[in-house]
Amino acid sequence: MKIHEYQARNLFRQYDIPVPDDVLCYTIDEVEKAARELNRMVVVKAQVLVGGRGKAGGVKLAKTVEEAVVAGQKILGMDIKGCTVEKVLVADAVEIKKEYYVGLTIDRNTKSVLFMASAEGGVEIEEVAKENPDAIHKIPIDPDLGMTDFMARKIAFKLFDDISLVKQATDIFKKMYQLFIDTDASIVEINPLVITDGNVLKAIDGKMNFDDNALYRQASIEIMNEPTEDEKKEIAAKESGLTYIRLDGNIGCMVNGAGLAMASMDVIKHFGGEPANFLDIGGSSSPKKVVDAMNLLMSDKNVKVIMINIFGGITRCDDVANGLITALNQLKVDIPIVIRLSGTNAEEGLRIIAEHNLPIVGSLSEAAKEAIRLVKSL
Amino acid sequence: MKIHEYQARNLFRQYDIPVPDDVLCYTIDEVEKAARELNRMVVVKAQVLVGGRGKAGGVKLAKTVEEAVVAGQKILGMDIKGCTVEKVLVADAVEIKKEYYVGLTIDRNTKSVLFMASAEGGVEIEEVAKENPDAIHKIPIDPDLGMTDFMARKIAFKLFDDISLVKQATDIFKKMYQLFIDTDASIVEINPLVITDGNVLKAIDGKMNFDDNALYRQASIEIMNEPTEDEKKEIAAKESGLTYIRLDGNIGCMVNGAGLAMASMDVIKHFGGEPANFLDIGGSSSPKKVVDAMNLLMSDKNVKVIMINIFGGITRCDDVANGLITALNQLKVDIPIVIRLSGTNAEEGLRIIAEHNLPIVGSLSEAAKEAIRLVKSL
Amino acid sequence: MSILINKDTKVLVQGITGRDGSFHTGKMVAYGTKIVAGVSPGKGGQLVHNVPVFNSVEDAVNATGATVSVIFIPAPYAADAILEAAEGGIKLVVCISEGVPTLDMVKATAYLKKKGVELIGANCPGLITPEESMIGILPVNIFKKGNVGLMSRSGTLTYLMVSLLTQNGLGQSTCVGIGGDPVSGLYYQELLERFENDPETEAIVLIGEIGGDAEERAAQYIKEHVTKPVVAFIAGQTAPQGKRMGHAGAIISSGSGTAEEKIAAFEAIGVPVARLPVEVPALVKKALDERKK
Amino acid sequence: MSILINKDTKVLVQGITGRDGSFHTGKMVAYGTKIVAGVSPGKGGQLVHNVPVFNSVEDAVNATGATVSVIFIPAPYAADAILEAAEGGIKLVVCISEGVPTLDMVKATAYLKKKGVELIGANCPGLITPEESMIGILPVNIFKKGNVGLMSRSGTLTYLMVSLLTQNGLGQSTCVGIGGDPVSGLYYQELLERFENDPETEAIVLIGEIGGDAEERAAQYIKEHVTKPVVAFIAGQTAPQGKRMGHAGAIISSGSGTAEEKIAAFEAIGVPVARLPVEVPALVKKALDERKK
Repeated sequence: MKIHEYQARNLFRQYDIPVPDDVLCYTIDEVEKAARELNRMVVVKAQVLVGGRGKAGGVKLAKTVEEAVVAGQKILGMDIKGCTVEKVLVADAVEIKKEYYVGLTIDRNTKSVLFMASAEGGVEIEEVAKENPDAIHKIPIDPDLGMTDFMARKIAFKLFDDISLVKQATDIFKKMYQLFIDTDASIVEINPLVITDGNVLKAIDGKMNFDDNALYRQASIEIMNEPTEDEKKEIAAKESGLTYIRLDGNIGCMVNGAGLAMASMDVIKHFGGEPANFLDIGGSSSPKKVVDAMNLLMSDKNVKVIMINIFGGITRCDDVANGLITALNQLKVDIPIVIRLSGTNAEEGLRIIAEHNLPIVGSLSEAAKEAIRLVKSL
Repeated sequence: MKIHEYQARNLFRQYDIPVPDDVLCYTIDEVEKAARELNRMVVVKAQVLVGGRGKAGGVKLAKTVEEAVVAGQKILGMDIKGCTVEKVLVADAVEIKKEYYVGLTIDRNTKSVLFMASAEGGVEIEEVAKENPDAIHKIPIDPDLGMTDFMARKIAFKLFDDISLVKQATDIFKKMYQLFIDTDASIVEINPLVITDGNVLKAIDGKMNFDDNALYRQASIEIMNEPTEDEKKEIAAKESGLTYIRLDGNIGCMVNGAGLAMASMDVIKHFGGEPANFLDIGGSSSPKKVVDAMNLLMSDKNVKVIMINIFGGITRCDDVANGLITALNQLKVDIPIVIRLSGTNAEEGLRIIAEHNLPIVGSLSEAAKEAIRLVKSL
Repeated sequence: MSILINKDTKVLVQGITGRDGSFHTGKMVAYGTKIVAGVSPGKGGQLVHNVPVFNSVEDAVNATGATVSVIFIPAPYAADAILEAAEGGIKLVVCISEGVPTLDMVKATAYLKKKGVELIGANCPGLITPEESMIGILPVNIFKKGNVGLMSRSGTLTYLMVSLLTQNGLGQSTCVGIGGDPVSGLYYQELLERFENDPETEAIVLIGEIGGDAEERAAQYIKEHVTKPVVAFIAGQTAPQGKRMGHAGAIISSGSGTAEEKIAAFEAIGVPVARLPVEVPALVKKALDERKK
Repeated sequence: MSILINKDTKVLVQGITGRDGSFHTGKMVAYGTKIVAGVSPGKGGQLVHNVPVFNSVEDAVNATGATVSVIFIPAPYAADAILEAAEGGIKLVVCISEGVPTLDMVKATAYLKKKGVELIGANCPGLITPEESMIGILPVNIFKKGNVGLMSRSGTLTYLMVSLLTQNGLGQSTCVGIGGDPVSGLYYQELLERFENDPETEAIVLIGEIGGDAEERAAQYIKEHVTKPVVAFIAGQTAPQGKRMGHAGAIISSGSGTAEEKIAAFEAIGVPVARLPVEVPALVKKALDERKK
C-alpha cells in the first residue's frame, strides 16, 4: 500500500523527524491562504501516488503568494501518468545547502531491513545506483538489535563530518527505523534529506509504502489508503481472494498462481495476442471465487475472449469447473471461453466441463493460440 | 526498588492482566465505605514493603462490612517487621478453585529473563523450590524473541489441561513479560494466580521489583517509590554516590567496594566486634564523598568508633585523605578513628593522614582488632 | 538420493486440524510421506488421518522424532509456528501459509539462522522427492522419479513445468517451490549447492520470475560453483512496468529486475533460457545428452 | 603464558576522552599495556596520551588491529558501546562502567554470544597479566608476575587479596575482576576452564560473595573439570538476611545464596575456604607445596 507525501510527512512529524511546515490544499483559495500564512517562499507539490511528478511539472517553487496561486492553478487538476491531481501540498521552501538520500527497505538477500544512505541525494537515486553504486551505502539492520545508537551514528558518519550533523542524523535514522518497524512499512524514504542554512537537517520529501500482508494489524495505516479507480477494483478483487490487474488487451485471463498467470500472459503475447488483465484466483479456490472472477472479467468491456488456465494443487479442478458452470448460469456470458485444466481432481473437472459442452484444450500454447484465433475471427 | 501490592495491581490492570476489584484505604471510614461498595466478601490486606505479612496477621478475610471494619482496625497501625501499616487494600475475595505460582526474574546463568511457573502456588514458593524443585518449571526467555505465543502457550500447558485456561494463561504470561520489559523490572510475580469458580484466571497477589540502574529511564515507576525511614537515608546516601545500610552494631565502617565492605564486616565480627553499618563509598571517590560519608556515620548515635578501610583503585587514597581532613575540620568528630589505606596514591594519602596525627594501621585484621579494642575501652 | 527429504523423512504437520492442514495431510499420507505427528494446541490426543495430534511441536518431536515440519497455519500466526518448530527441535520447516507479514519473517529467519534450522517458504507449495515423500500441497500425479532437480518461485508454474517434463519422459530427483515472498527461506543458491552435490541429480531446472535480483545472483553462483547443466525459464517477460503481479517480490522497479535482464544474465554464462514453458523439456534433454558425451 | 591477555594484546579504549577514560588510559599506557586506539565520536583525529582517537570502533579496529576493547562510557550508553565493540570486530570486551541496566546487558550478552565475542563485566575493575598488560582500573603496584590465577566478583577485595599474595611472595599469572552485576560476561566456570588450560597457572584463588549460586556452580565445575588446586574466600559471611549489599547480585533470599552454603559447597569437594582474607596466602602455599610432591 502506498501513501501520499503529505501523509508520510505527517507520520514523520509523529516520530519527531524534522519536516518543514506545510498545508494540504484542495482548492486555489486554500493555496492562497496557505501561502499567505506560511509567509515566505513556498513549494507547491502535486499529491499523487505515482513517481516522476517533478518531471511532469507537478512541483513548483513560488516566491510570492501570487506565484503560489499560479502554481496551484497549473498543478491542481493536471494529469500525471493517468492520475488527476486533486490536492497539492504548499510547503515552506527551506534554504538548501546540500542534499542527501536516506531510505529503509526490505532486503531479500540479507533477509533484513536495509538502510541505504547516499551523499548524492535529490536526484533519481536509481540513476546513482546504476552509475555509481559505491556512492550508496547499504547497511543491513540486525533484527535482534534494531537500529542501535552506534549503528545509526556509523551511518551518519558516512554522510557527515560535522558532529552536530552526525548527532541530528543519528537521531533521525533511529526514528526512521522505528517508524518502519511500528507501521510494518516496506519503504521509508527521505529524498532529499537536506542541510538547511541553519545547519539543521530536514526531510524535504518523504515516501512510505506498507506491507499489504500486515495491514490487518495496522488499522491506523490502512485508513490512509486512497486508492485510484483501478486500484479500487483491484482491492475489491483482493477481498474476494483474487489478485487482479487491468491491462489494455482483449483476452481475459483467469489463472491460478501468479507465476502461471504471468507465464500465460507471456505465451499469449508470444503468439501475437493481447491479455486484458492479470487475474490470479489463488489457492484453495472455492466455486464462489470462480464466479467472482468471471464477474470481474465480464465487467471489462474490452474482453472479447476468456482463457482459463488452471493447474490444480491446493486449487481443485472440480471446484473451478463447478464455479464456472454456476457463473455461466448466473451471468450472461456471450463471449467464447477457452479452458485448460489439469492437476488435482482434473478428471472430475474435465467431466463437468465436457457435460456442458465447453471447449477444452490440452496445453497452454494451444489455449493461447485458440483464444487468439477466436479474437481474430470476431 | 520495591512497590506495594496495590501499585503492582494497578500496573497489572494497565496491562489487562485480570485482577479482582479493590480499593486502597488509609482510614477505617474508607475501609467501611470500600467494603460496602464492593458489597460481597472481601479481603483486607496490609500494604507494607516487607514479606510475611500473612503470618504476621496482616491479611484478613471479611464476610460482612462489620468484619471488614474489625479487620481494618486490627491491621491499620500494626507493626510488621518494623514497618507500621499505614494503608490497607480492601479487595474482592474471589472464590478460588486452585492456586498457581507464576513469576519472572533475571537469571544470571542463562543471562536472560526467566519465567517460573508452578501448580503449587499460594504457599511459600521458596519452600516448594527447596523441597520439590521439579514442581517449578523454569523457562529462560530468548531476549531476541521475547515471550512468543508458542512459548507462553507451552508454559501454560505445563499448568493447565483445559484449553480455555491455557488461552487465558498464554495471554497473561505474554502481558507479564511485556510489563517486565517495559518497566525494567527485576521481579514480576503473581502468587497466587487462581482459577475462580467461573473458570476464569485472576491474579490475587502481585509483587514487582525494579532495576535501580534503569530508574533513570522509568520516571513513571520511580515516582511510585515509597521508602521507609531507613530507606530514605539509604537513598540520600545513594544520591551522594554512597551505598549505606544501617545495622545494629557500634563500629562505623567506611570502605570502598561492596565486596571489601562485606569482608571488613566479616573481619570485625570474626574478632568479636559489631559493625554499625555497611557503607561503600564506591569508585571515583572525590573528597566530597568522604565528607558525606563521615556525616552519615556521625548521624548514627550508636557509632562509637569509625574504621576506614580503603584499597585505592579507581578511588585515590589522597582524595580519601583530603576528604577526611576536610570532614574533621567541618564536623565535630569526638570519637576515635582507625584508618587503613593502600593502593592508588596510597603514599600521598598516608602522608596527609600522618601530618594530622591520625592513627594508621597496616592490615584489615589489625584495623578490626584496634577498633574493637577502642570500643571496649570506652 | 535426492535433496532435503526422502522416504525415511519423518514429518509433522502444524495446523493439522484445520481445513487445509487436514486435507493435505490426507494427500501426503496417501502418497507415502511419513507423516508421524500433527500439532494443534488443545487437540492433543486426537487422531487426524490416523496421525496422532500433540499440543506442541516439542511434545510431537519428543514422541515421534520428526525432523521436518510443514505449516498450515493462518498468516498472522504462521511466523510463531515457524519459531515453535525451530525451538522444538525441527531441522527443516516448510511453511505453506500465504500472506505472512514480512517483518515477522525477518525475525523468524534470524532466529532460524541462530538455531541452524532450514526453512522453505513461506507462501510456497512445498517440495517433493517423487515416489518417496511429498511435503506440502503439490499435485503428486504429475511427478515422476528421475534425475532432474527443479526449483521455482512460483507454485502452479512449477506444476506446468513438471507435467511437461514428465510427459517428455524426464523424471525428477527433487522439486522445490521456494515461494515468492520478499523474505523467505532456502533460495536458489542454497538449492543449487544441494543439487550439485546430489549424485542422483543430472540436470537442474530453475524457474524464476520478474523482480529482485535472485536470478542474477543464481547465475553468478552457477558460474562459480555449478558443473551440472542448468535450464532456466523466467515468467513475466511481457509484464508491464511497475505493476504488482501477485507476488510481493515481483515488482519491476526502474528498469532492474526485468525478465530481459535475468535472461541476459543466464545466457551470458551459457545457461539456456526457454521463452515458452513448452520449450523446457527439449532444452533439458539436449543438456543431458551433451553431459553424457 | 597467561589467560585472555598478554604483552602483545592490542587494546582500544571506548570513551577515551572522558575523565575516567583518559585518566586510566594514562595508567594503562604507563604499565606497558599496548593501547593502540581510542574511540570518541566526533573526536576522531585527536590524540590522548599519544593514543590516536577514532570516531567508531570499526574505524579503530581497521586502522590498528585492536582485539580487546575497554569501556569507560556512562551507564546509559555502555551496552551500546559493548554492541559497537562486538560489531566492530573486537574479540574481548572489558566493560568498567557501573550501573548498566540489567535488560541492556541481557540484550548485549545475547548479541555477543551470537557473534562469538567474550565480555568481562560490566561493573568490574578489569583484568591484568602482571608485568605484561593491565586492562581496566586495577592499581598495578600490588601485582607481581607468578603462577596464581585469581578471579573475583568484587573489585577492592581483589586488591586486598592480591596484595596479601604478593606480600607473601605469591605472584599472579592473570587476575580477573568479573563484576558483581546480575548479568555479566565471563564467569567462574569459563575462567576456571582457561586457568586449568594455562600452563603457567599452578593454583587458582576464587573470591566469591553472597547471593546467587555462581559459587555452587563453580564448585560443581571444579569437581568435574579442574585438576589444579583452588582456594576460595566468600565475602558476606556475617551479612544480615535480605539486605542489599551494594552489588545487585548480592541479595540473600530465603536461605539460599548464603556464605555458609557456598563455603559448604567448596569444602565438600575439598576446596579450602579461608575465613579471613589474611588466611588465603597460607592456603595457597600449602596447595602449591602439595602439588609439587
